[in-house]
Amino acid sequence: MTGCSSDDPLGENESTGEAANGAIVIGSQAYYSNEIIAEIYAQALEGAGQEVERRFSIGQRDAYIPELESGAITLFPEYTGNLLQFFDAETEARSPEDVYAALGEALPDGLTVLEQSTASDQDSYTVTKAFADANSLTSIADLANVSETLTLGGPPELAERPYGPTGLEDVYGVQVEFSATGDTTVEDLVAGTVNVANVFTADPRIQTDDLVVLEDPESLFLASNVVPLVSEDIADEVSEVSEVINAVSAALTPEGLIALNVQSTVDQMSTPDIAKQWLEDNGLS
Amino acid sequence: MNLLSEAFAWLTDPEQWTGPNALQHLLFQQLYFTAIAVGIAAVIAVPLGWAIGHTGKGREVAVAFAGAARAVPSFGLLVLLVLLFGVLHKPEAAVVTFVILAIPPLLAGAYSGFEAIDRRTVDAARAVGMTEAQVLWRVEVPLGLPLLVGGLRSAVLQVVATVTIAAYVNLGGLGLPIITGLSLRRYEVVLGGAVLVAVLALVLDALLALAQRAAVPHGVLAAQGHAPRRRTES
Amino acid sequence: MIEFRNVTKRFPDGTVAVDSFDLVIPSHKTTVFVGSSGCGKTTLLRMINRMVEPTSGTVEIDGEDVAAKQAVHLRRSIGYVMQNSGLMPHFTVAENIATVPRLTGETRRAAKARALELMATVGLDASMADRYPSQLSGGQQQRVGVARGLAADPNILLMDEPFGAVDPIVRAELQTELIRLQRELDKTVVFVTHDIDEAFLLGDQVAILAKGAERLQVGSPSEITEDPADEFVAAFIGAERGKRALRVKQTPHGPVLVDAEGRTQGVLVEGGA
Amino acid sequence: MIEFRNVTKRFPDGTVAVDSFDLVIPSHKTTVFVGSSGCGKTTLLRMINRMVEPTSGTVEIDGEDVAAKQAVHLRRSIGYVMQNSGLMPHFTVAENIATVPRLTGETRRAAKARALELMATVGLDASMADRYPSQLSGGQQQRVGVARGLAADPNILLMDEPFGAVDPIVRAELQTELIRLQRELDKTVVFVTHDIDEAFLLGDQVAILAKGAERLQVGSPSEITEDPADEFVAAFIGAERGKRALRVKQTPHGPVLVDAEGRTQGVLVEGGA
Amino acid sequence: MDWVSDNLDLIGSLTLDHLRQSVIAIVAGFLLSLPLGWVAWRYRLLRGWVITVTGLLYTIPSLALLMILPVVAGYPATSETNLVIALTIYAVAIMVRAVTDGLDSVDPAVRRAATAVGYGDARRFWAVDLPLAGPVILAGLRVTAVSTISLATVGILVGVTNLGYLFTNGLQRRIIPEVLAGIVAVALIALLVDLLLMLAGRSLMPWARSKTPARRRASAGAAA
Ligand SMILES: Nc1ncnc2c1ncn2[C@@H]1O[C@H](COP(=O)(O)OP(=O)(O)OP(=O)(O)O)[C@@H](O)[C@H]1O
Ligand SMILES: Nc1ncnc2c1ncn2[C@@H]1O[C@H](COP(=O)(O)OP(=O)(O)OP(=O)(O)O)[C@@H](O)[C@H]1O
Ligand SMILES: [Mg+2]
Ligand SMILES: [Mg+2]
Repeated sequence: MTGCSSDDPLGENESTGEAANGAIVIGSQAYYSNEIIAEIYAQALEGAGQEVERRFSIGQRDAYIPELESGAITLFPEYTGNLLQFFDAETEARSPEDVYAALGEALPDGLTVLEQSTASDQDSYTVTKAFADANSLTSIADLANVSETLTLGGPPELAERPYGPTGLEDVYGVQVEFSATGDTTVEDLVAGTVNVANVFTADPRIQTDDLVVLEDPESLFLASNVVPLVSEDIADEVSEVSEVINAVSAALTPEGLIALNVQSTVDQMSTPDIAKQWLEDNGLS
Repeated sequence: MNLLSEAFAWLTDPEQWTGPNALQHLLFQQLYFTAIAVGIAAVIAVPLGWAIGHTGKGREVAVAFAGAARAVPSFGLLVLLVLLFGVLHKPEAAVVTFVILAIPPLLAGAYSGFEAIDRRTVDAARAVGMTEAQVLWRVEVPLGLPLLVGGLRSAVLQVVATVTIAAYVNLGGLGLPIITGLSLRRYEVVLGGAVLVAVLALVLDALLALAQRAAVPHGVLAAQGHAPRRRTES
Repeated sequence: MIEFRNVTKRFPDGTVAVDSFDLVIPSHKTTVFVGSSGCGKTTLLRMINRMVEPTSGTVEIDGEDVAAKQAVHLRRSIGYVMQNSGLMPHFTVAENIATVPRLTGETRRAAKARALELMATVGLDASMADRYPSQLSGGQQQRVGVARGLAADPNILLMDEPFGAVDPIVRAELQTELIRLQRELDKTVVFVTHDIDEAFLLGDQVAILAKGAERLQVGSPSEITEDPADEFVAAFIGAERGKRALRVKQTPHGPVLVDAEGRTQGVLVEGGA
Repeated sequence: MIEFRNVTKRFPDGTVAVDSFDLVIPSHKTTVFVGSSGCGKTTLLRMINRMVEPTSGTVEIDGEDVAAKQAVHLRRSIGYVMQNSGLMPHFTVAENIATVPRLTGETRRAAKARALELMATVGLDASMADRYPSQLSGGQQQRVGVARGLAADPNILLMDEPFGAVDPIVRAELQTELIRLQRELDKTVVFVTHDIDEAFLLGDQVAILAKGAERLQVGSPSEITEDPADEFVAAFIGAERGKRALRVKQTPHGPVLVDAEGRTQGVLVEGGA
Repeated sequence: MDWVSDNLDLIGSLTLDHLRQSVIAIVAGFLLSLPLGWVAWRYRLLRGWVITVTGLLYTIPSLALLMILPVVAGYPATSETNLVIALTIYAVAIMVRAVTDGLDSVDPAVRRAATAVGYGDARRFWAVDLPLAGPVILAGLRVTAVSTISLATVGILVGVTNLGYLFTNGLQRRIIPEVLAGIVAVALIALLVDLLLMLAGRSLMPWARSKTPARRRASAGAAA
């Protein structure tokens, strides 16, 4: 990728062929919370005078990673742990720092990450407060003592993930049946069709619906902090972009991320409004 | 076509045919939802379609309704109904979605089957002294059957392909390997699931095609086969 | 005897198909309604078996108002033969003929026997009993239609252009056959056609109708030919085309009859009355 | 002059529709092919404009083999009128009539003018020019069909049962109209029908055909009536039905002609030759 | 319905995206189906094949098609092109049959009459066969249009944004009016396009207005 730098003899950036007229192309997953972060990036950059193009709601990682690699998308809010597992399924890294470091290694040429935020949105095993109280649960390991049959709810692919049912058994000796509850996992947990659920830690319903996130002493899950995935050109060449985005990452706290999600689901605010207000509140606009 | 052979390998792996999500189990779920939904839709649409065909009334309403039902995106409707009914009633939500999908072709098959009958035949049936019920059961129903089965055929085809989305709301079926495969980037699994759905659809379609042929009354079949003394002109 | 008393039929769309129609149709005779398309012939016929209900006026059979009878029973007791035979395509020939006996509760076996008997009556080979209508020629289909009309041994037989769709040679055959049948069975036949030749050939009484079932002339064929009521009837029965106003021309083969154009229309035979 | 020379047509499925047929069709006259259904009339007609190619033999127009001409051009130069009019349902009346002029490159305006002129010729009101065929009665549609056949001012007009589907009264009107037209336009008309009355009414030369287009008798109507070639022809032209073997009966209104059954068939007028 | 009034801009721009994607697919499907349908109609031997193969396409679950096509053909799954191509395939699956049935519905007597007055083959196809097949083809096109517009929503599952976004997003955020707005918007534009097609058909085929539309086997069967 060195050939793509600005010391091109003709002074033209022709080899990348993407991001026409120098706009920064920001992508997001088809996940409202991710989209809010992407929108915050976008508005922050626009505030700094950058030209921005939005390519939101792209479903799968393997759909958008190639586009980042090709340069068709140049900036994408990501999560360290999940992203690392995408490139290195066998990784042993668990703590936020280790994961961030490992991620730097694992990323393919041409992609890099900016500073990670303290806000995280990672997988967890969660139970209802009532169930936790009844079975005195605080950690995943405690599940081994529960006498009734455990049914784990989560997205269909959890069945095959290293931290899925197999991981539970191997690491904690907990046996579960699996139910692919998908997008309604939290409802299923509340309704009782499952009693353990794979929930993202930034999900506001952990608070509103009285859920308990079980501790993970054996680090079954990777830490997964919000991190901007960028194409190297952007990071290198337009340092202003890095500055702006790093400022956002610094201001985004775990509680802040949940608050953003609450604004979206409970207050039903539109994504641009949420982003705008957050930037104002954090003095970034 | 590397992918295809991988998909084939996945399909033929005995592991896929054991356990709680064994393919035969998913296949059965797919069929089960199809049968229930088409069955309920038929109970609603066929008598309605027959009533429309027999009386000649209400056709406009039926056409408008069928058009609107066809315009409703199944995926969106399923999501909406799951939100409305709650997670404990996902199967009901799914069944309602598929019933709405199956009604338009069944309705159209039922009434157009009657409409396609030569008016003079029905008129003659009345003129020889058949009661309305006799006209319905002895003349209209048997003669309208081929088009009704045609409608059933396209209802089944559409529903069986669409039941795939049931996996989104944890109802299993052959959509499960498809969406799991998508998340895991295992395209041979996606393709394997898709192939199973397509094969299932084709088998059902072939069976119903036979049924459709069997539904054509003998005398009408004779007319199609021989075309005796038919003018070449018209 | 069938009697129309001041019968009017106005369809829901406002068409007055029949306007104050009166007629007595004698029993055991053939009465033919003839007139051009849309003049109301079919409507008249269908009021006899209540396929159409009059808007006003009454239709009586042997002095009884048909409106007082149950429509389904009335229809089973009256034979009805229509153009294109109106056969059930999914019934065999025998099943078609036996429709009414089956409806009135005869056993399958008895009905079949009756069907075979009727097939003989109308000149159909018994081997055709198990064929479907689509496997028969147009003329054969019409014969089946006639047999079906006769199956309940009705006193009245309604025939609505029964031979309209078959080719002229077969039509002639069917007409001859009908004359023979009628001589044998002695029914009250009401026959609709728009072919004046057919009307004159078959009818004991012919009613020439105009739009709205207006009676232009009612009488025997001879009465009408000999004394047409007006210009229109004269035109209608063909006088104007010169076809019926003939003169004798001598030829080497003997005297022939030619029309106004000099075209030969027939041969003069001896035996003038 | 159109000449069939030893023409045979065997269809791919083996049907021999026409078997060694010879005939000379004189110019400026009407020749009628008559015969029962399936005897090969249409096939004969369609060999003239190459809609059907003979298996062997030749069809010549004024001495030239039609096979030597380009089919599309040949067809544009020969008028063709068929049963059910064969109109294009998606063209207006004027567009239908103007089809051939438009195909041969006339301007839209000129073709429309020609269409209106022809509508007058066949007795259609100009106000109908912009209607679609489905908005016309059967008789009107046939008139449009005839107008279309005449649009290219062809020398030859082929008519295949053009009046078969309209009711008898309208048919009589159209026949009269055709006789008038032919007197005016003086085309070579080849006309197909299975109605012997129509054949005798319209034909200068009538060819009575049997299966395989076998010539039973060819001659003028008078020649045929006066001297039928054989029993079958006699039967076919109606003698057997007694309709054409008439005798005189005296009535108070004057002498009438009655058939064997004693039914009145016509009136005897004076002026025997 | 606060959500709807607060998000009219979003709904509007998604509707435009949705219309663009589906209209391109409908038009492309229509244009491809004409020659395919003609071939199937003209050559009896090919007919069974064309109908079976297009029918087979119809049975492939849309989601699978959306993911597998890009892998096989080598273009990004998230691109609009991917969705448009998949929708075009489904449109062809329905339309080919409609074109074949339409051409079948042309009265052979009219076709013969056209030949008899001197139409050459190609000219006859454009001037007679195709326009007369129009009503049946239009019926198929209307069904195709409605189902394409409703099917396009699955695009969101591979990252092609359109009104389907309101379903996934509404589900994640548990905003029922958002999902409902998506369904209503899809249904409305489907019915609107249907109406436009009907009106276009009326003005292009005025002759078909005076009689009741030819309802043939197909419109009840596969196309329904
Ligand atoms: N059900 C109906 N509703 C409205 N008008 C009708 C109905 N049936 C018949 N008509 C109209 O009533 C008139 C007489 O119709 P009818 O069928 O009795 O004529 P017809 O003499 O039998 O004609 P054809 O010789 O064509 O059979 C026609 O103008 C016809 O259009
Ligand atoms: N394309 C064809 N292929 C096979 N046989 C045909 C074809 N066209 C006509 N025939 C057969 O050729 C014979 C003569 O047909 P043709 O249409 O010339 O008869 P026709 O005298 O015009 O009869 P009609 O009075 O019924 O119109 C019939 O037996 C018919 O079935
Ligand atoms: Mg009638
Ligand atoms: Mg013919």
